[in-house]
Amino acid sequence: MSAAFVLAQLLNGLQLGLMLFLLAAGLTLIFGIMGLVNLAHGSFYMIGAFVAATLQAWTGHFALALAGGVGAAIILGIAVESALLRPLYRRGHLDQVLVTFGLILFFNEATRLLWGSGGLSMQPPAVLASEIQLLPGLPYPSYRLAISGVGCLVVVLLSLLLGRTRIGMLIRAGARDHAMVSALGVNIKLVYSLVFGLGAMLAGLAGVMTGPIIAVEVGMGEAILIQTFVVVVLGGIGSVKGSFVAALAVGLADSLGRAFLPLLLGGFLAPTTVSAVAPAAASTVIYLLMAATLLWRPQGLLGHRR
Amino acid sequence: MRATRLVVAYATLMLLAGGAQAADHITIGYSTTLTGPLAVEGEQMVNAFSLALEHLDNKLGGLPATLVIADDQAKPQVGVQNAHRLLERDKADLLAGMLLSNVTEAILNAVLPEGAAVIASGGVPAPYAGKDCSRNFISTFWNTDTPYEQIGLYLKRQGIKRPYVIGLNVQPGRDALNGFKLGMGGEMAGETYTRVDQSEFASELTDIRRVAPDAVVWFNPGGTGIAFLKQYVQAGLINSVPLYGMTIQTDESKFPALGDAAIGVKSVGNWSPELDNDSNRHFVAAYRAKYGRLPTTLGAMAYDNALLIDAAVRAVGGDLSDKAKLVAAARRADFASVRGKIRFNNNNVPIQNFYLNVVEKGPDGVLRNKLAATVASEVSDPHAKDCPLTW
Amino acid sequence: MAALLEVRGLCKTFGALAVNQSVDLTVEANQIHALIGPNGAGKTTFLAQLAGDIRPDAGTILFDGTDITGLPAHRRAHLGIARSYQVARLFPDSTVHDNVALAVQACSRWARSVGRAAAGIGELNEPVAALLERVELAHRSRIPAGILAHGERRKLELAMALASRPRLLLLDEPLAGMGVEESQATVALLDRLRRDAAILLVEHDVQAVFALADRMSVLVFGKVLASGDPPTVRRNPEVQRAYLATSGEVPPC
Amino acid sequence: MIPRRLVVIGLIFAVLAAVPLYGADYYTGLATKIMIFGLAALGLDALVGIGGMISFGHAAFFGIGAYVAGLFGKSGIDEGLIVWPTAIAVAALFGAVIGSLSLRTRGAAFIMITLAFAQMLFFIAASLPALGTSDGIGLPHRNSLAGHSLGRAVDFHYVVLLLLAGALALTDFLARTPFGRAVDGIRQNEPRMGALGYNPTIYQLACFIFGAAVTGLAGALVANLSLFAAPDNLHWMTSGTLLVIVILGGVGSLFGSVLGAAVLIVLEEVLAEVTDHWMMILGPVLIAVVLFGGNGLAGFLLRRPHGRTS
Repeated sequence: MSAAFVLAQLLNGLQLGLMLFLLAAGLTLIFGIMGLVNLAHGSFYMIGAFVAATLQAWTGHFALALAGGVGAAIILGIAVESALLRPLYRRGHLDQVLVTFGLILFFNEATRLLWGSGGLSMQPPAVLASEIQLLPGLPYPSYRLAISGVGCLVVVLLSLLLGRTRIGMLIRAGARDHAMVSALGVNIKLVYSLVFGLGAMLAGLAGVMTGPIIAVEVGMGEAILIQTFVVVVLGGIGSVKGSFVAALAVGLADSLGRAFLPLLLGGFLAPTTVSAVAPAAASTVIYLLMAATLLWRPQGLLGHRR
Repeated sequence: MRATRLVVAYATLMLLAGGAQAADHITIGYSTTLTGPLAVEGEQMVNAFSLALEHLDNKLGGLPATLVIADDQAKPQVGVQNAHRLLERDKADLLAGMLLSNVTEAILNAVLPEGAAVIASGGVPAPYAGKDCSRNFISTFWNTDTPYEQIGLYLKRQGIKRPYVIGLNVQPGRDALNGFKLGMGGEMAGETYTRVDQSEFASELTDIRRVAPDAVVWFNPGGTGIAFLKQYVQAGLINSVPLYGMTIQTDESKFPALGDAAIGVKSVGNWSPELDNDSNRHFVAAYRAKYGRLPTTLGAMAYDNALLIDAAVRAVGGDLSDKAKLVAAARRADFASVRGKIRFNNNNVPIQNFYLNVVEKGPDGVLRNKLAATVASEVSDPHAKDCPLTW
Repeated sequence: MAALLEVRGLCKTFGALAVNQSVDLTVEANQIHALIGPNGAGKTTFLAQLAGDIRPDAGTILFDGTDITGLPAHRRAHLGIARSYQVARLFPDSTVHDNVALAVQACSRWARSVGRAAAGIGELNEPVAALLERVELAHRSRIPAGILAHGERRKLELAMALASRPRLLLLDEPLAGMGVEESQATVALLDRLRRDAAILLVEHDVQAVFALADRMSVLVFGKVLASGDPPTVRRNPEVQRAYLATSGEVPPC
Repeated sequence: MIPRRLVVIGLIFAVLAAVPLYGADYYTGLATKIMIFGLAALGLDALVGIGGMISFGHAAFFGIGAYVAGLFGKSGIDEGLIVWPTAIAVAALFGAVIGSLSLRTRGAAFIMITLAFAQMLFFIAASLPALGTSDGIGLPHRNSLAGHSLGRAVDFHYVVLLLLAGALALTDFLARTPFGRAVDGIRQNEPRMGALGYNPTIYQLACFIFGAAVTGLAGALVANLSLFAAPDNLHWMTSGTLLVIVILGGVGSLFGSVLGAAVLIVLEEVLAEVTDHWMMILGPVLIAVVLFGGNGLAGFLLRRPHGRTS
């Protein structure tokens, strides 16, 4: 097994982790600040991808598609927040779960009605369509590197926003202690809309960025949503930093699990047993990681006891 | 007590009336998937089946036909519930359609013991192609391992030595790859199964690069298959390691989502829009005129499904009471399949030809599958020998 | 005689805010010890640490000679510490009777019973009736606690705190929101309770405090300013300056 | 006078008992399905409505029960008196493990963790060839009961009816015992219960295990209904469906689960025949019920502020 192989697998894990972070960052803030369980977060991811794919098909420009997809996610996010979710902040989690579950059904079906059930195609921008030679013996798709780059950029911008601006500090304080925001006497409705819009924007961005490498299809949001939940719980609810660490951990665990578990099991099991057991084992890695972390720190890696 | 006597009287009446009696009407209970990611395939099936009915003046074997469609949501339990509703409430004379083999298996488990007839066009569950084959069940399609066995035989002839197999971790996926190994023989360079909701294949593709096989054989007919194919192309592997799968993974219904990533992909199937026979030309032209695009393999199978029922009902003279007789008539039926003349094996699965298709972009800029070669002729599926039925 | 409750060097900070700074406090058995101080002095946080709802950053809590600093709330309850809350939420969906029944069964052998319906267990229901009688809520026993008036909730809190026959009662403003008559009756009740249990009383009603307390401590900005019998504390110039003089006779609640 | 709650419950069971007398097997099967999902949701209502624990992974236990029945069926054991108690026990065992881990958290984290555990089981079931991967495990035929065949839809219907009635009576009784009241108290005010001397986690865990066991039985029955244990039984959409049933029926009302199941299943049947896009109608209906529905059907029928107020 070459170093290039291991390195490539690490890059794969990092890239998956950064995508998960884009979804988890918004989700953890929404959980933390508003106490809102938002199952429909994946819908913004889906809508972003669908709008972007449509725009790309019309105009042929990736940048336009990116702007449109992210914009659509923001608009939809703010609309949903102000129209439907606002009355839910004071209600229990149960109501929130049910309403956002209903939203998933609605958005999925509405998307199918608008775009059909066949899914859409999205291409990477022409300059990023090929692979590049990272190291001798390590070719890597350049678009995947671009995804990682965008992920890193968001990490930096988000940490600046949360760490250096007044509104960012308010958001952080509020995510850590729900009572803090109202105590500080800011316009709470505005903060909520802002945070929700930010979350929807990041989810939409993730949808647009992954669009060219996956199938843009109805239901794409749910598959990734549950991994995102694992990230949020693992990192600690309300902690963006925690989400970042957890996203990378989950991304690496998932990628490396799929890459190395079969090889590892192959060391002492028959090939037929490996092909039977390895897929099941690899798909439980991230959940075992979560269970182990919770035994040790119920509040998550960087979460606060609440 | 009175009720019992009434029933007895009714039964006697029926016995007296008995024997062959032509029905004046036929109801088809059509079960397929119309929600979720597979809806796109289900819609093709319904389109093609309806088109066939149109061509037959809404009659099957001369009987005015009613089509009752049910969506199984790709769930076995919903499929079973639908089957009961179609048979008991809607009084369907037979069930048709069927898409996913695991849903079909659940439905067959539930309705065959009750004596219902199923004349389907979907994937045949391996047990029902083999030891559990039934006199009441027939399909116009295949069981998934058959095309993959043919891919294996084909690649062996092409001199491939170290193939890498990657399949969706579902039963048809395991059947398919086992079928391939059966045809290919020998060792695989690698074997991987992927999660049903997995849309990120970087790990697996990196592994393929490490192993450097001389061909990759894939099974992933759902939405995640589209992701796999796109990532395979983006990783540059498509130029260095040829990729083979079955045609329904890369046909018309997938082109909108695949885009140009599909160009050059090779696949093996039992049908092509380019097959040169009267029935196929008529079907393809009419489908294109009505729906604005080429039909898919599953659409073609559904069209055959309707033609097969038509021929069978005609053969039994409209007597729908004996279901086994109806299915027996179907397997012998002389019908104008879009695949040319086909016949059925003892397990009621077609003996058919297999073709190599390659996706290319036509001069009009539209993607299509080009019929490149005939891979094998008159192929029996590997399960037929396990089926105890003789005819 | 050893002290029933002995607190040494208790510290608790929230972020940059030191809520309790090395608090020492001793409560003798069968005494009423009043804890007074202006709003935000850290009294409720202090009680919460004694009851086990909040974990202190440093310091030890000894109850009857046992170190209970790390014990969870329910274990302390079983040792004989009962608590009433400043903001009484109770169990709003349950009836007044069932609220007290929950408190009665908590430390009884019935706590985890699944053998009989609770309504039919005399051993649980008789003490409930007696407790409700004692706090003068018997007539309200069949209505949901969520619709009680404020003063009535305080009484219910008290009844529930008494249900486990505790040796130490931690009462957080038991008189808040009560009318004059109710207030007097409750003071009389607390006075009688002294025979059964020690009481650590957080209360803003200074008249009541001076009427009841055997000893008192003054907590200001998280520190104990003075401790002793009421006349001594009253004369303490620091206390007068920091608390009594600045905020008037009766601080608002 | 008989309490209105008992009258309503009596009417529900009378209707369910009457279905096979008037309907074809298809309707009987539909009514059986309603009862089985009602039973599964009853287990969840014990958690949500009485224990205040919102599990979004309750399908785990539904699936476990189904797979137990499937594995027994595969190995040729079809005596319900063996299969069903085993399904209950295995579901309870998994409930103990998942519950004790999940109960280290509360609120939103609890919701997500239960969801994640259920997904983990889903992937194990969907990937292991020994469990049939996507095909699941077929049952050759229905379980028998003390040697009597339940092959006829009607017989199975009445057995399910009895089991449902028994489970409902048991849950209702347990809710009224001191233990049940303590669990209810923890739902209302957990810190207060701690101060009174209750260890909340123990009570909640016991409630979690009970709910898992009830739903596990429902799982074994659903496998009998469709002669199939499928990964779908474990899927998070099934968890969502169970929660929807609980809400529709009225949280904490227990018997409301049957009503919720009836409404959802009938609605699904009717809407699916009207349009393929029925989820587009169901979604907003759900949202409307939550936002404006009060406490579900039970709340509507009993017209009281809260289902469990005695």
